[in-house]
Amino acid sequence: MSDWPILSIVTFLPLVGAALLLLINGEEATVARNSRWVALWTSGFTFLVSLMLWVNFDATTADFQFVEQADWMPGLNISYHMGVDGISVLFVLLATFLTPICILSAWEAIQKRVKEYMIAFLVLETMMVGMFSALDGLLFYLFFEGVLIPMFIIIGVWGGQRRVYAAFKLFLYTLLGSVLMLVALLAMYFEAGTTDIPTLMEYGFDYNMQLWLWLAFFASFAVKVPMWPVHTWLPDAHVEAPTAGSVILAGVLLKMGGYGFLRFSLPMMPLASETFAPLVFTLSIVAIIYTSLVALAQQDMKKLIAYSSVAHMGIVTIGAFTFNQHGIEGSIFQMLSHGVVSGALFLCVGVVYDRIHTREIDAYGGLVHRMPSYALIFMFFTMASVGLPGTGGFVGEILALLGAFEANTWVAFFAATGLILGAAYALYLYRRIIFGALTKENLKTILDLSPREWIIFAPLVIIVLWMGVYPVSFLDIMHVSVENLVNQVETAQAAAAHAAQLAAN
Amino acid sequence: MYPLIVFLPLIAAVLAGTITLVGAMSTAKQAPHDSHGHHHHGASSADRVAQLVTVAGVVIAFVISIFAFVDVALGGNPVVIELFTWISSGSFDASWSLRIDTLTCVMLIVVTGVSSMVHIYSIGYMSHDPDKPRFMAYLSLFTFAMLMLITADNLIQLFFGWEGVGLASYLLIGFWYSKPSASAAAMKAFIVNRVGDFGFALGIFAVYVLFDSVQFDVIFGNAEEVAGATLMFLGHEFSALEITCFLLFIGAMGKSAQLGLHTWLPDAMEGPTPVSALIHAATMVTAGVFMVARLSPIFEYAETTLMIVTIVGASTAFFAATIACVQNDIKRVIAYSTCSQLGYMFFACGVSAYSAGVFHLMTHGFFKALLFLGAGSVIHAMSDEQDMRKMGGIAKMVPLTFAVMVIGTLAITGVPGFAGYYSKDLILESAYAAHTGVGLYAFWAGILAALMTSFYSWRLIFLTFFGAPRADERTMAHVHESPAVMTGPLLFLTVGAIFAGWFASDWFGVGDYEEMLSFWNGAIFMAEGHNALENAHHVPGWVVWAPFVAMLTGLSLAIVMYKLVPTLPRTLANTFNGVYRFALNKWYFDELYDKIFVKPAFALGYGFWKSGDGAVIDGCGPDGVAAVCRNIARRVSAIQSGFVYHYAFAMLIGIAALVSYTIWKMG
Amino acid sequence: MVVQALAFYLFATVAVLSATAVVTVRNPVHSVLLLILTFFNAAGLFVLLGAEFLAMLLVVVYVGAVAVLFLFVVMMLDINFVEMRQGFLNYLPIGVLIAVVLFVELALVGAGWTLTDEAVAVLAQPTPAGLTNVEALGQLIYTDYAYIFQAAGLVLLVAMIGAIVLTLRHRDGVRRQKISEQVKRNRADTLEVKKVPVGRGI
Amino acid sequence: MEIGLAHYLTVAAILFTLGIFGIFMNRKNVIIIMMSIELMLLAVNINLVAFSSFLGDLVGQVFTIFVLTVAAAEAAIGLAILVVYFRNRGTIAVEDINMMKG
Amino acid sequence: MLNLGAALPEMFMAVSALALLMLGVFAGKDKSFRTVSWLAVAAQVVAIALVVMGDGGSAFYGQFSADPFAKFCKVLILIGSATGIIMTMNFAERENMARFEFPILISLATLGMMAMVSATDMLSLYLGLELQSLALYVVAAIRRDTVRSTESGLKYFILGSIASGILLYGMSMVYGFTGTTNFTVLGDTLVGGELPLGALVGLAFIFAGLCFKVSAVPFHMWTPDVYEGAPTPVTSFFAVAPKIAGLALFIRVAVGPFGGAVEDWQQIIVLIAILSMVVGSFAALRQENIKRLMAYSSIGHVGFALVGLAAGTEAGVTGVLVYLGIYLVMNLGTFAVILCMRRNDRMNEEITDLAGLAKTKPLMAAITAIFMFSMAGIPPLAGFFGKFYVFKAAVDAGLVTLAVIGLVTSVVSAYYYLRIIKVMYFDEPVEGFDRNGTEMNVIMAVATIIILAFVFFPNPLMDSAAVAAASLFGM
Repeated sequence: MSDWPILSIVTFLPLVGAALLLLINGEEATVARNSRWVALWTSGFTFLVSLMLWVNFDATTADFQFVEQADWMPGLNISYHMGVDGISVLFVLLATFLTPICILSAWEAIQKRVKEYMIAFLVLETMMVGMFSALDGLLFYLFFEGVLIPMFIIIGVWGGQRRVYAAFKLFLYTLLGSVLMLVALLAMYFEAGTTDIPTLMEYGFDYNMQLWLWLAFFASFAVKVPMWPVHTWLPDAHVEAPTAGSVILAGVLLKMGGYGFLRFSLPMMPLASETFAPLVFTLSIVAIIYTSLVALAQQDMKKLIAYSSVAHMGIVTIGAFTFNQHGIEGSIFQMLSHGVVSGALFLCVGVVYDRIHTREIDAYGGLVHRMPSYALIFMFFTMASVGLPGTGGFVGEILALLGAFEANTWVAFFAATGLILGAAYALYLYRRIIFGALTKENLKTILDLSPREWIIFAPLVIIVLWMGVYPVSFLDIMHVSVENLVNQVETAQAAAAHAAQLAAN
Repeated sequence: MYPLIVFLPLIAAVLAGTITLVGAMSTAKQAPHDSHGHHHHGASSADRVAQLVTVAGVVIAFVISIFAFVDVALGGNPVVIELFTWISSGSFDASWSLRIDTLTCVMLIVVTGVSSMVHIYSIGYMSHDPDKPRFMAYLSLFTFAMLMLITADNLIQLFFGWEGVGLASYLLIGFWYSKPSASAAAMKAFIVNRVGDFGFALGIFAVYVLFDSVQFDVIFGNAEEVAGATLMFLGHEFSALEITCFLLFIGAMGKSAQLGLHTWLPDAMEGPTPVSALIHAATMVTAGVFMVARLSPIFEYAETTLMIVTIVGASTAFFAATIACVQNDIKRVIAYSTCSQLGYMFFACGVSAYSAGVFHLMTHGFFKALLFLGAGSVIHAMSDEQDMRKMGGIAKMVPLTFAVMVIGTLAITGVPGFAGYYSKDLILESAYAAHTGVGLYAFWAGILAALMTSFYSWRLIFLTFFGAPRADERTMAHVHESPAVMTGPLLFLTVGAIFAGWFASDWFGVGDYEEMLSFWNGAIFMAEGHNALENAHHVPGWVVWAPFVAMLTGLSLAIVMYKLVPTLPRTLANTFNGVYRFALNKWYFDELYDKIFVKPAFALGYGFWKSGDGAVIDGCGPDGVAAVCRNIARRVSAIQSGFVYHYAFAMLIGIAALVSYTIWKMG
Repeated sequence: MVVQALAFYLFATVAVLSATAVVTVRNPVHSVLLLILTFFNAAGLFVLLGAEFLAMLLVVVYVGAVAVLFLFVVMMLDINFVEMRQGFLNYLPIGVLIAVVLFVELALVGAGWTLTDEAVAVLAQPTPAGLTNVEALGQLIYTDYAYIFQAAGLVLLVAMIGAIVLTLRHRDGVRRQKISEQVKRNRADTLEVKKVPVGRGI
Repeated sequence: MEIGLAHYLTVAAILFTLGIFGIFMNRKNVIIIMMSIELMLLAVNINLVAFSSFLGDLVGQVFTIFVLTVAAAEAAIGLAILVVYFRNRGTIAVEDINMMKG
Repeated sequence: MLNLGAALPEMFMAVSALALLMLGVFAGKDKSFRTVSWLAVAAQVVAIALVVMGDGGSAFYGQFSADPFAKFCKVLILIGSATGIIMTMNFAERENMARFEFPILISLATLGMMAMVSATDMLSLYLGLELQSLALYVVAAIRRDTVRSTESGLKYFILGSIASGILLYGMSMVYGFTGTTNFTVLGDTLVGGELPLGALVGLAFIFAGLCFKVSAVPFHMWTPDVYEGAPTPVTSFFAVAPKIAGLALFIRVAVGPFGGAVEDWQQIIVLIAILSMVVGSFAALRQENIKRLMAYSSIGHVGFALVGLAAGTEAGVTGVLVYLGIYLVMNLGTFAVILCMRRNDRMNEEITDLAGLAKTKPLMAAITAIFMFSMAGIPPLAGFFGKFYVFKAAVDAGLVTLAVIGLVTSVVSAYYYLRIIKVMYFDEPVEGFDRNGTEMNVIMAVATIIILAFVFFPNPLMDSAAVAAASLFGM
């Protein structure tokens, strides 16, 4: 099995599904129904195939695995190079895991242009998976940017009132960041003669160049994460996106930035990372406090969760730049769990939005009376978002903060305020929606979760619990790779320090 | 077998939760008009199953706990059961494991015992509530979390239980979710606890940085070596253990509602009364005390922090007592009483008399549960009335409740022979015997608090049970004794309230010091020179008598004010209006926090959102750039005038520029 | 030499002055006539430079064909005099300034010309001695520059096609001779005899 | 005084500048613009012939022949376009050739 | 040497154009339009074959060269013009411009372009350029009964003539100061030493003239007006073939005879590239007419292509050539879409006319969206690779600032491409368009496939572009 190109299969299988969807024709209702099923089967099967990655993954080595390399542009020394290590394999799984759930969540919510919707999602899946498994800079960029196309369409076509504004903002904002990354990639290519990621990791750029490269990459990743103050596209995009779009956005797309830091900034520009770590810390802390407070003041459910994502991703970026194993593992874990949890929260919003068609918090209240199981699920994910031990949210947060404490107590101190503020806005939201008396007329006939919705939430609940109670099964996969990364960064930093010392003498 | 103690309540909670959900879903499916306003009276079979399962779970856990106590504490066989790895990252390693030593056993008895009684009591108390299974599930969940906390073998699992009780208390306080005040109180409890957890988490990190482990064994084993180390925190160099313990203690303050982070506790009354009993007596608030005792091996090396603990504890004891004296809500009085009693426990720990602190924790567990459940019984009898100004004269109508309440009062005020007497006196003597400034402060604060304890406790009895009835006739007509399912637990707790002190006194250091040490078997550590507990046996006589005198004084005051001269309280309140209002309004803590934290947070949030994100970031960022782009676009389009001569002119400029550039470049 | 210089200054001055007038006089007919004057003087300059054939060509082709074409169109379109509009003078100064700068630069560059050895070395077609200007050019155009010559032919073809495509039109209102139709015409097609009943009219 | 190349080049430069100047300073009608273009081409021709003469190379003159040829073709096309434009619009005032802009 | 074989495709084109002219004249005017058109297309296809199979080499005494660079560009040009003629047929018949001269003029213009890209002497360059320009002036005004078409022809003519004059003036300067008009000789001269100032000033003039032909700022101003006014298929032709020819010529002049003076002209190109990208991006933001929008878009694209030229390296030229290939495909596809914007048998040119296309014609909307994303340079579509190659070359040449500015303007330009997608996908539909012609569907489909598949098979285009570029630098 291992000589199969599993990664390519996982990457391009959804495209095959999309191509199949293109062939569907006929009456509108039939097309819609068939499209849903084809998309679900495709993404489900993709997920199953991607499990092979998990099963066959060798956690004892930091090398890239399932590597595929083929000529692509031999004249430019750029190849089709795919592979995963302990850092990326879980993100691939996250993407393949969330896609079927998204498709399922759109089962009834999306009634117009179903076929196109499903195609967009499958294309999106290809882009996401490809991005996490690309081992060539250009290939990475391709997927990284390619994501924008389906996302733009998804928000723009199936989004809410201000969808046009949101879609443009998302697209142009992230594109602007990315083009700078492209320049940096080109500069690296010029310097190193290749865009091969493993080679670039070994290359060792000189310090001045690292600074510029780092800033250029930062422009892209910071927007994608998003870090304060380039986060404002996120609330708009989330609010206007259809539920599944929000899920993917929060669940996977935001992780692309964090992943980028770990894949590019840290190993390729360790010295610059060290230099700029205070900047990252500062921005992250501001993000945590600032956006948490903003979240507190929100009137719109999705906006609130969107702002909370910014705060949570602040923890991620802090963890990544601690340069120690706890911090980085915490960062990765936080990304994974946030992917599932915030995705689930958006699904929760979607559940009531499908019924009442508003995201105004004030339009709700007392839902627990009519929707007990919804209240339970929502509570569960709220608590996971708050970082309650026993849920996935806790493990990443605690590790990242621990790493931060080791790196700098100030950072840990301020970042830990997120514990308090996070609880404040999350519970405040929950209270306003779920608790209280059921007084609003239109809520009195609202229905609880349907079996389909149960099917959507069940795996999410299980995975969040699993991540919370037995996170080792995820942590073990990343240990060696993260250790390798930490060593790499430390070696480079130590060498630079040594050289500086010699120069001083 | 020991894992059963912890996990039976969890299983019970899950089962009851499932029943809840199934029931709720079927209710919700009914026509909307039915779903509210419609109350089940009596219990359905599903309710019965849920009650049975949860009660059985906790009671069995209690029984096993007794075995554990006998085996581990009395038999001297502490065990650590490792279940499986939880989090591991580099050298950071935390596993799910159960550490059962004497301290744990004492707590097990208290927690499972009180919890069992609360469970049983709830069957009766909640009989009119439609959500019985949910309530039982929450109770069991609460118990489970607390059990995880006390059996933790590392700080992370401790944190799990720590937050777990936070969650459960949140659920329980907000049990009546239709009431906005209940939801608000629940939120407040969780968030204020989070403030403590913030410190706690930082403390855990500091521990890990110091010891490279979060396992208790490793920490305790290396505490002495680390004692001299320093740690940079927030730009200052601190003695490592001091700052670590201080941070951890912030966590304890939050959970145990110490001065400053106490505001959630009185509001927690919004939950059903059995919840209050559980929170105040066995779970949740005692966690802080337990944690300090558990971590005594490191606290012992943190002199300054111990002083802080003492001061905070003593101040809380005093402060909460002042408030309790003037409150009118029966549960609020008891709540502040808890707060005050916790202060005792803390300053006991602060003077290294951990044993005394835990002792008081245990005895307090019994009599406070008794008082709360008794109060619940009163409320139950008074048709859910909680204001003592609307009670009175029901002693004869609810004789059993009256009796147990009096016994609880005797215990809490420290009447010799009753449970509270042993533990409270031991604490006060230890505080005095510490022979330190803060010890003395704690001693005197404790004496004053004891006086007030006596006063407000008796005030409660007098207002509630004696005098002319102040409730309306319909309520009075309904006053009735609670059913057996409620009174049974009361009786059990009464036994505890009477005998627990006497029974256990030797283990906790009232008697022979050596016997105490052998009982604890190393679960509690007292550093060399920290011999307050030992010295407590050799204090002057007046010190021994002082609490008793204080108690009598308080009692007398209560008698004077509420039996002999009923107008006196009003007169006093009018005379010292400022003081009265200050105490009645709980020292204005809530208002203060509202002003400096809550309101600014919302205002800041709104400001950041509209001005920060909206005006500044978007204004200068995407929207601003877009506007600039549009502006540029307009100008560029304007140049494109359509006139040939303009185009030619542009070309002329272009060619002139190119030529000029070339000539300039060539020199 | 002096004659040559005088001739140069005469031709040059008249050419420049008339060129200035071309772009400034208000009547387009005058413009065309002044343009013709400019060409004549330029032809004179060519003669001075020893390019007799080109001088002739300039007069024949430009004056004889192009300028007359201009004149023809000007007359045909019957263009009104257009008044200069407001705002014209607004950027006259900057325009003049840029033009002057450009001119000065070009003049300076031109003044810097020297006959370099490198340039002489690479000359493709040094002027052959002993041949008239016409002969020399003729020998070149049909040999080395045959490709260009052919291309020029195509350019003229395009101009022809273009001019016809754009301007030739068959107007409906205009009657043309269609000889074959006129010849084929017979009585039966054009004449119908009707009996007109008495007293009714048609 | 010797009449050198620079003299011819200067005349050419004046004519060229006048040509350009005439184009963008002209508001009257398009024909003047076309004549300005002819002036520019004339300048070029003077340049070429002068260079040819002073270099002693015939290529410049050959070039001039073709420039003249093309200029004639250009004039034909230009005037044809002008005529059809006039038929549509009824004017060839420069100010009026302004339907498309922005 | 004469070496007629090298010019076989050109000779074939010339002869076939003449033959078609005869056919058109004798077969009767308007009836023969379609036949002549198809025959012209056939002739161009044959010409492509001749180009590809030709031996190459220099001809006409060094005035002409059929090197791989010229061949590469000729193939692109021929594809562009053949497609242009195909796209015209239906349109012309509906819009009263079905005249058999049209395909002939296009063929002759194409011939001029072929001569341009093969030119290795200023004389041949000039003649090729004029042959092309004159034909284009005419086709711009070919709808002689409309003001817009004739106005665009007039503007194009006036400004084009000025540009020609400028170009010629520059050539005369170069000739006068170096003594030669031949590129090879010029290049050799340059290797020896410094260019005289006069030659460099002449080069500045030549660049100005070439900038006009490729519509680079500030010599671009004719472009929007002409694109808008000219009949749509003519615009589509304008947007591809002359632009490719112009850029090819630009490259040939810049790196051929003046390759040794890169230092002297690099900054000029950088500046022009930046201005073009900025103007192309910003001015298009406000456009409502889709043809006008495409005009600004093409100005921007020229800016991007010039980025590759600014690098002045072989890689840069390769990048430009790849860019041109991709640009050709995207533009043809896009104009095919624009030509399909017919409603009730009338052309529509406003962007808002596309509203709701995703509902009325989902496949066409999807294809258009692909074109637009590709134009915006979003990977993995072909348009991205064009940008990638030129910017890579720029970065390699140390022009990082240029690359950054260029990519930032590409973000701005993404806005208006996205706006078209927005109109198609997010807005409510207006009345649907008429049925597309089959040939339009084929063109769109082929373009889409190429754009989508380029990511998988970039090598054919890249390799041939590399060979083409190498032939320039191998001189």
